[in-house]
Amino acid sequence: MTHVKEKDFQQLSDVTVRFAGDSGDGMQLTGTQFSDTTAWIGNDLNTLPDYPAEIRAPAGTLYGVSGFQLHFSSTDIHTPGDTADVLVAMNPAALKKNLPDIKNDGTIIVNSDAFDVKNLKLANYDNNPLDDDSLSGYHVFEVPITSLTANALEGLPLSPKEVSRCKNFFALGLMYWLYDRPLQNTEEWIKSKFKKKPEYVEANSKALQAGHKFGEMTEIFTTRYKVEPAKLPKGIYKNISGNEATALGFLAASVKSGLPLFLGSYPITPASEILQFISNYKNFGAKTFQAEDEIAGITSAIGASFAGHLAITTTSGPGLALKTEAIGLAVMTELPIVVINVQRGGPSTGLPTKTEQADLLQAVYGRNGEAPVCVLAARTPRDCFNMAIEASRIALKYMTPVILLTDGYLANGSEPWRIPHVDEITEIKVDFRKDPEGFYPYSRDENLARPWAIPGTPNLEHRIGGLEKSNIYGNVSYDPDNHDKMVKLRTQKVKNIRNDIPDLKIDGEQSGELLVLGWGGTYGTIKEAVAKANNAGLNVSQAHLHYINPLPKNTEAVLNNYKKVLIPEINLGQLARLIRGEFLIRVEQLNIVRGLPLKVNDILEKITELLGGGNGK
Amino acid sequence: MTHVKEKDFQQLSDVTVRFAGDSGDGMQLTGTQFSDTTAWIGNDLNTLPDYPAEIRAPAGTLYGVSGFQLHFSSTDIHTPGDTADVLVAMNPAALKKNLPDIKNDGTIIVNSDAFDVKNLKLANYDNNPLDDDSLSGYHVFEVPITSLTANALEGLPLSPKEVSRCKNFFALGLMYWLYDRPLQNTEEWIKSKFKKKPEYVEANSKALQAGHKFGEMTEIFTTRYKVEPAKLPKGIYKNISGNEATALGFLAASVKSGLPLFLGSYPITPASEILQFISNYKNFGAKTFQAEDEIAGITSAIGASFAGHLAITTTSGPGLALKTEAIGLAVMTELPIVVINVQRGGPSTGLPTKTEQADLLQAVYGRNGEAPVCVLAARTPRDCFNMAIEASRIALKYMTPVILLTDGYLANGSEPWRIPHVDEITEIKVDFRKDPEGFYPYSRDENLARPWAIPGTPNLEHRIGGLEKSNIYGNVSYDPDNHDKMVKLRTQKVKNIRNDIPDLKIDGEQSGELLVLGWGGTYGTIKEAVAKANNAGLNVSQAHLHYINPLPKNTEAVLNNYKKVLIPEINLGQLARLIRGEFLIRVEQLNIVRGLPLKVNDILEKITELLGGGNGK
Amino acid sequence: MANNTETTTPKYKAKDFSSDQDVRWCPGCGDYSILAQVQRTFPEVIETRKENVVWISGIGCSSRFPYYMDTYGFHGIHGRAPILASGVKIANPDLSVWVATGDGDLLSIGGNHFIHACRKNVDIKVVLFNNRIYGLTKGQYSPTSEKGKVTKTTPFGSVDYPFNPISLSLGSDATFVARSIDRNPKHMQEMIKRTGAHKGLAFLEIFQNCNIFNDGAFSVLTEKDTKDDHTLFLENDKPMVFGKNQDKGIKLDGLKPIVVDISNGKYSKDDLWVHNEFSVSPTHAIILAHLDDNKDLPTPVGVFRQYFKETYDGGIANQIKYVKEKKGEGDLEKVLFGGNTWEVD
Amino acid sequence: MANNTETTTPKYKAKDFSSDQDVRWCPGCGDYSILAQVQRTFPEVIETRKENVVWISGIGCSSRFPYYMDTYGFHGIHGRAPILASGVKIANPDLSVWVATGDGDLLSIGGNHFIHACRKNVDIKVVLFNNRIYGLTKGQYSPTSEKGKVTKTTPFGSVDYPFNPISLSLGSDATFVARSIDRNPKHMQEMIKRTGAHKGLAFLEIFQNCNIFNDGAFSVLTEKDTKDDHTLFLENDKPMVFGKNQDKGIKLDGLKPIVVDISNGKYSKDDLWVHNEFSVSPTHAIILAHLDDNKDLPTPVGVFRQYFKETYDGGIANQIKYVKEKKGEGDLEKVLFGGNTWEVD
Ligand SMILES: Cc1ncc(C[n+]2csc(CCOP(=O)(O)OP(=O)(O)O)c2C)c(N)n1
Ligand SMILES: Cc1ncc(C[n+]2csc(CCOP(=O)(O)OP(=O)(O)O)c2C)c(N)n1
Ligand code: SF4
Ligand code: SF4
Ligand SMILES: [Mg+2]
Ligand SMILES: [Mg+2]
Repeated sequence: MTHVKEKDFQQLSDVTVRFAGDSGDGMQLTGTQFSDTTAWIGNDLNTLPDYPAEIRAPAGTLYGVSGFQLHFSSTDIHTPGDTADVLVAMNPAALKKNLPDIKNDGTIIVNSDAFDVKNLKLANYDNNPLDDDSLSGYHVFEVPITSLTANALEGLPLSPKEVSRCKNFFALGLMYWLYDRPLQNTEEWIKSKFKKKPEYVEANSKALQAGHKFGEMTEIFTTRYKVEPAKLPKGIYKNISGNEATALGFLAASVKSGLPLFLGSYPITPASEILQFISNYKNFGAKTFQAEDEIAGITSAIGASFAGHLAITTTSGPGLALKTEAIGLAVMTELPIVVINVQRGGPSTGLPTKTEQADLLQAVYGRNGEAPVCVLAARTPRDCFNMAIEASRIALKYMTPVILLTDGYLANGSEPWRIPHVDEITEIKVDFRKDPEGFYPYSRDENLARPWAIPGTPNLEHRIGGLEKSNIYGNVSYDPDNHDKMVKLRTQKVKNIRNDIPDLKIDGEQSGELLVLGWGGTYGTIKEAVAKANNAGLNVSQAHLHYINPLPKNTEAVLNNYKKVLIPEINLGQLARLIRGEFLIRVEQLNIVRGLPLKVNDILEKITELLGGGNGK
Repeated sequence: MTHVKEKDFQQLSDVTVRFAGDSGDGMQLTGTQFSDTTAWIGNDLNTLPDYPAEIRAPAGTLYGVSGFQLHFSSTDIHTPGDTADVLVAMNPAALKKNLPDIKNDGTIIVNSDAFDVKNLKLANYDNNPLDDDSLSGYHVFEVPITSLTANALEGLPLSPKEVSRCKNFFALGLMYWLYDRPLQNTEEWIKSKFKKKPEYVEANSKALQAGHKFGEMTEIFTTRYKVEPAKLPKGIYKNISGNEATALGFLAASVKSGLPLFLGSYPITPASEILQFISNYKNFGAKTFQAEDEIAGITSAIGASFAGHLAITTTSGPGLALKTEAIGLAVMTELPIVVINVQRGGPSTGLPTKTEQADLLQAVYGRNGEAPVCVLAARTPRDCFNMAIEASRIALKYMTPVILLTDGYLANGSEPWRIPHVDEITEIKVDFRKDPEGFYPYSRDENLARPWAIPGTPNLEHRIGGLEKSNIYGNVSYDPDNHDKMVKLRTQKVKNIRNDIPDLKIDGEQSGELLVLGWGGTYGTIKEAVAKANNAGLNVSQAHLHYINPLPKNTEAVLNNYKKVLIPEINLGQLARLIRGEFLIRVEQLNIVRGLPLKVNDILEKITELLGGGNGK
Repeated sequence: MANNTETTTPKYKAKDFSSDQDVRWCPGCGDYSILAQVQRTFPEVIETRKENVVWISGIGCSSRFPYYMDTYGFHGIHGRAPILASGVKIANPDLSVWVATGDGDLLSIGGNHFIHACRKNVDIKVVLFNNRIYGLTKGQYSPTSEKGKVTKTTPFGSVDYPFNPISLSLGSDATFVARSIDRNPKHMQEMIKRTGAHKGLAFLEIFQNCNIFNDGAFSVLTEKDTKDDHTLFLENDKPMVFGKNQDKGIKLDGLKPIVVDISNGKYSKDDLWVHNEFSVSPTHAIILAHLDDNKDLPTPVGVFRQYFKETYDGGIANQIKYVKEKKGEGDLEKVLFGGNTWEVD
Repeated sequence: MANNTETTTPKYKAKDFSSDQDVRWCPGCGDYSILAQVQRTFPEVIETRKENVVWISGIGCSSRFPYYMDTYGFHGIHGRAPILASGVKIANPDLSVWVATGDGDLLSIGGNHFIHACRKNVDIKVVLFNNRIYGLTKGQYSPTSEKGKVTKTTPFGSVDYPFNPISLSLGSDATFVARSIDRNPKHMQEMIKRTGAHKGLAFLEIFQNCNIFNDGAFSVLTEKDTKDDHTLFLENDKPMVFGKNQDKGIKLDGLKPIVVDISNGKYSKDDLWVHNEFSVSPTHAIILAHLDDNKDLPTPVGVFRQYFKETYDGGIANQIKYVKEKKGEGDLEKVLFGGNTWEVD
């Protein structure tokens, strides 16, 4: 042990790592631990979990491969990385499935124990790729992870199966060694996680340490890497996923508005976690109602809103489809609710565990009748926190349903978040109507919002419902002119929100050749692509929409300042359609619908092409 | 009787009549009888029933008024008339509610018996309008219809209530006299309707005849009117409503495709009638399934489609909202179904018995993911027949869901229809896949349609479903590139329908100052407005869309041939949005959302304004 | 929770519960009687101030009910009243939450929300106006229409069997199940009171005549010459006696209920089955629910079953209280800064 | 209707029902056993050619089932399998239509379609994989999870009561209701055969272990040392005996089932309650459904109830036949030109 050769340290500015293995191999956990530790030592980072729809598909199969990609750096970064520098492949299937996403000349660490005949066959390998030269373009390190883990745990009172389950911690320990990360964070996590199973604490910790030590001892690794902490603004940070940020945002909105939170929801991937997080906030008075279906989820929320709660409902595409009719009821009764739609691959059940941006037009238009709602979109995992608060603010102020769009990538991906103090978060003012004097349920304030008079308030007894209501008085009205007026009033109310939201901000030149306009989860990718293009001397700016209905007041002016506008989307051009229809502006599109985030490189190529470079027109 | 003064006959080219009374007064029946007789003697006609959401609201109330307007003429007509020449008002509420829609100088026939203190109060009249000069601008005829009916039926074994129920036939008889229509048709109807109640046959016939005789005898009417038959193309005709035409269209499509019809549906106004009509066609093998809700309606239809039926589902706005998720399933499984949406006032429950065009964007975009469907719209009551067949043809040929839009006005309105012979209707060719050789469930023909291999076919066992499928093979596939491909293929398939539909036709000049572009039930109104504008020397043409997704190939070219394009819609501009987004063409809009058909005059004014006439810009 | 400034409950009169809206049902509709009995009994039923009362409905003739009550009201969408009501009640358990619904609304499109509300025992009162027809959409058959019924959508007769709403609610473990008839105001009043007094989901089915589209659906139970022989009034702890002269009774033969004559000396009241509303198992009530499957046996009205268990809304509220006690009142700053954090400076 | 060119039914083997798709459940999942028993019994169960068999499902781990069967299959959307299946069956009554579904799929989002299919007696076979948890979405509680259950969405325990699927289906008048256990292949095979043999809606609940998210949910019924004392195997016409030594029995005390010891001479088999699958009223089956509400009583498996009435799809088909006979085969020309027509020439 004393004879170990000192390894060289190489300094890197950023690294993309991918862990891949069977869905039973704990790769999501490994990835999360690596992320947390990496965040904790101060790197900026961005993650992309990628797991199959199957829970634990049979070991060794291609469709059972679960992956976790993580991009970390000493500078500001915004994407999980187009391709990985390093792949940890726990079996042949993991290698096969992930190889296309590894950089040429990249590093591959394989669990060589798993490359047996059976697994090779399950992965449809005719030859063992470790034995032929199919991996010659990579630096391949064969580590017998299974047996090394077993050696390390010898003598512990565990079944062979239990021992084998610890191998992900061995791999993690090795990667910690390779990238010079401390074990402490994960050791503590293990301790608290297996509080009730001390033998697991010991086993997993030992496996972790063994992996680390193996790096130290083995001859095969000659270099270690260092990635310095990023220079982030001062503050307390934590690593946060979009779903967690969304949950915290609504909790904050509840505290800041003084209204108890009500979440009516039905589980659906990738939105279920928000319900799971919020169900822990019982001591905030938050009520979570796991309903019988999505219709019940939103309808119970509408009831809770009527009763004076900050009422929200969470779902994903197919669930939003089911909520359509009830959203119309909220529009007609002008009650505040927030519908959170975590977009996933569609149509229909589609690709449940993958990301997409194809529910935008459903959110904007998908209801019977003229049923305008406010539509917002979060752009990064941590941004979900702010947008949850903003959605709540708008819903409560304008007595309107708001749809907040996130997506599978934002939901599951994570990044460091500078935590705001409670007093940095702005108050949300809510006034229940109390005064019976001159009360009419459909009278309107300066924002065209009607009064919120909740059951329990003396002398404000009134009736609302889905039939058309007379303006001001709120009685059922079949009067043709009243209907025309109300249809237009409801639309105007949502349009007016324009006056209450920030202008669309431009990153880069305020006018010029090309603007890349985006919305939602493509923010980071576009940002990196535009930065690269700028570095390459191209004249291109970025603007990214938080508000889609209504659009910011200056949107048209902004778009008109550029010769070309490019809208990259993970759909077939839904924002493009809205923008064209709204402003009659020609836009360029980039539409790649692969269930995955866009790649920086795809956007960069498109920019280059549009600016006459590359393989131009 | 012999001393009756011969009345003058005055010749008219067209007349608009409105019957109005309590919802229990049988006004819809009276209107329908007048229409049928009028059609039968050869006038062209167009009707607008207008009834309250209440079934039989308490007698005498304003909200209980039920109306039926009918426009008939000796020439081609296309609308129920903006305003009526004659109003038959059975009580004060009917008078009050309908007066705004009566032409200045028009004729009003009131049941003077009903103008008692109680009814006047229920109608919120402070004074009896028959006694003050509030009706001085009209020709008012006071007829004590209730007592005249009672006199006529004296001696019959009926209760006073039953006697009173016959008064609508008295009114009808009087109107038949006034407009010189035969009683025969209605007499026969009475006979067959009350087959089992001979006393009712006698009473109603007597009331009808008494009304007719009263016209003859009384001094108060000095003139009778004649409206000559219209010169319609040769053929056998019947008067048909949109809902009936829709039902017949699908029956014809079933016969012509050789596929049994399956209708899974849940009742909803104004679509329920289609289900009711089709449930009579049991001897065609048509299966009607009144499902537990709209989701069950469409999902059972998807099942029936899988099993090889011509499967359809009927609904209205809120029901379409509920079907959203299942339509996505049909998109993904590429099964043929037709969804008929009879649009009504929205959002939410809205104005259930009124018409509107505000479900267009829901039909085009209202689903999660990229879920393209074909969207068609019928333009007149009888056109529903053709569009039902066309919707079936497209669904079956392209293995795709088709949404057919009609609306409350088309559904309940009626017009004469030259009945086609069965052999004039084109065959719909359907080939079930039988051959196991080279069978793959997601292989595609030249139209990109996949094969329809129905359960029961030997050796074609296969599985479909809502998860993304691999192209050709149809196995579940999470492959990113396959998904991108499939998303684009499904969209392309629907786009391709463009090549299989007629060009957009122009009525009028092929280019010029102004094109009025419409879709759906506004056809007749636009047509009359454009005709009037042409008569006034204005350069304006009309084009009306049957096909909204995809749009006809020549649409852009057509639109570009005019300096201006006006799109009048009973919504806030939904087609306008589609056209702007698709072609980046500036369009003018006319959006009046009153739950009623647009008025010819409103469009005419807008045309005049746009062409610099009127109170121009 | 209810934001009352005043806390005593005034002495209400029926008309205090009558809103300013004209009632728009067809003349002769059974709904009028239900409205009248509710308004008449509510001063007694409602133990709270009337601003704490909420009526919620779906869509249908019956669902217009809330407009006519001068309480808070919500005319929802078709089929969703039980879940809309659940949302209101969970949000504010101090409210007295009532649902007015029809057989189509509750049992066709709304069936799932209903059985789940029963299962969860949400403390709402569900009043079903069962006219065995779709009234508002003008006469299609409903899930409670008898097999073979000819309606607009079943011109050759329906081929499906109806739900037994009592049996369905019992199968979903509803804690209070009762039935009444529109034409028996006194009985209905009693049932409304019982419904209001129950803590937990209370289901009251009312046979309601739709004189326009399904006139006489319950005539054997309402017409003078037949009603006594066809109606069994359930009374707790009382033997089950019925008939014009109170001369017939129900006896249990094993698990099978049979009719016996108690006028001829062979059987007396002591031989009869004694009604027990509070039976621990649902068996007793289920036998009653199916009593008139056999057309020789009468149709029971009254309370079929009542039992008590924690309500859902109460459970949620208690859990919140418990967690607050255990973990302390939520502290946002703590939650935000909890977990794995690090400092950059 | 089934477009068979060949008409005889070949002798199938289990593997004839196995598709070319890899099975993707977690190793150890109870679903494997269900698949195996279905494939094993289908050569016997299926009286028709296999192209006439259709498996339909919703969404969930269990709902992947159709992919693994080499029959026609349709993996639908969440909760809609019973109605998708109804559409198929009504369209073509010659098909043998099976539903594979989970407790969330069938009883949470799909509850309404299920109870309506039961009520209508659509001739489909509904096999419920009840693991009392949401598997596919990774471990939220389901409507069959026991009260107090701690899951991802109920970190402090659930506050709602579970459905009793047997009681719910009986309350909806299902014509065949049975239960089995994943770990008892022989019993399951028998139940699958019985399910397949029933004409009308057949509901088979299978207790299925989800070893990932709800491991051991049924362990008292599957573990060697407890199972005999906790399981009651229902056999028609047989007294209800259970226990390791077949020493315990169920006796009916009025309407109340109790356990008696038949080993000590006080009671014999003759005193016991005799199972009757074919009881006319649902009472017998309902008592059994609630047997283990009392934790001292065993959980019954086997056929709770079977009875016969016209199927919905059969009713529709018969009505069509009848109307065709009465009115003659439809003539489109006649319909088009029917009613009030006139000629223009
Ligand atoms: C989503 C939706 N589907 C259908 C309808 C149409 N609809 C309104 S009420 C009703 C049924 C009414 O029957 P019921 O609930 O028995 O009430 P009733 O009118 O008999 O009191 C239907 C089908 C609707 N309004 N919304
Ligand atoms: C409309 C819709 N809502 C929610 C979901 C998410 N979802 C998929 S399966 C499932 C529940 C699975 O539980 P269960 O039916 O018990 O099946 P299991 O996985 O346990 O076999 C849910 C909530 C979905 N796919 N679609
Ligand atoms: S249609 Fe029937 S239920 Fe509706 S108001 Fe009229 S009588 Fe009552
Ligand atoms: S999650 Fe549970 S139910 Fe699903 S496959 Fe795994 S073990 Fe089976
Ligand atoms: Mg009803
Ligand atoms: Mg489950």
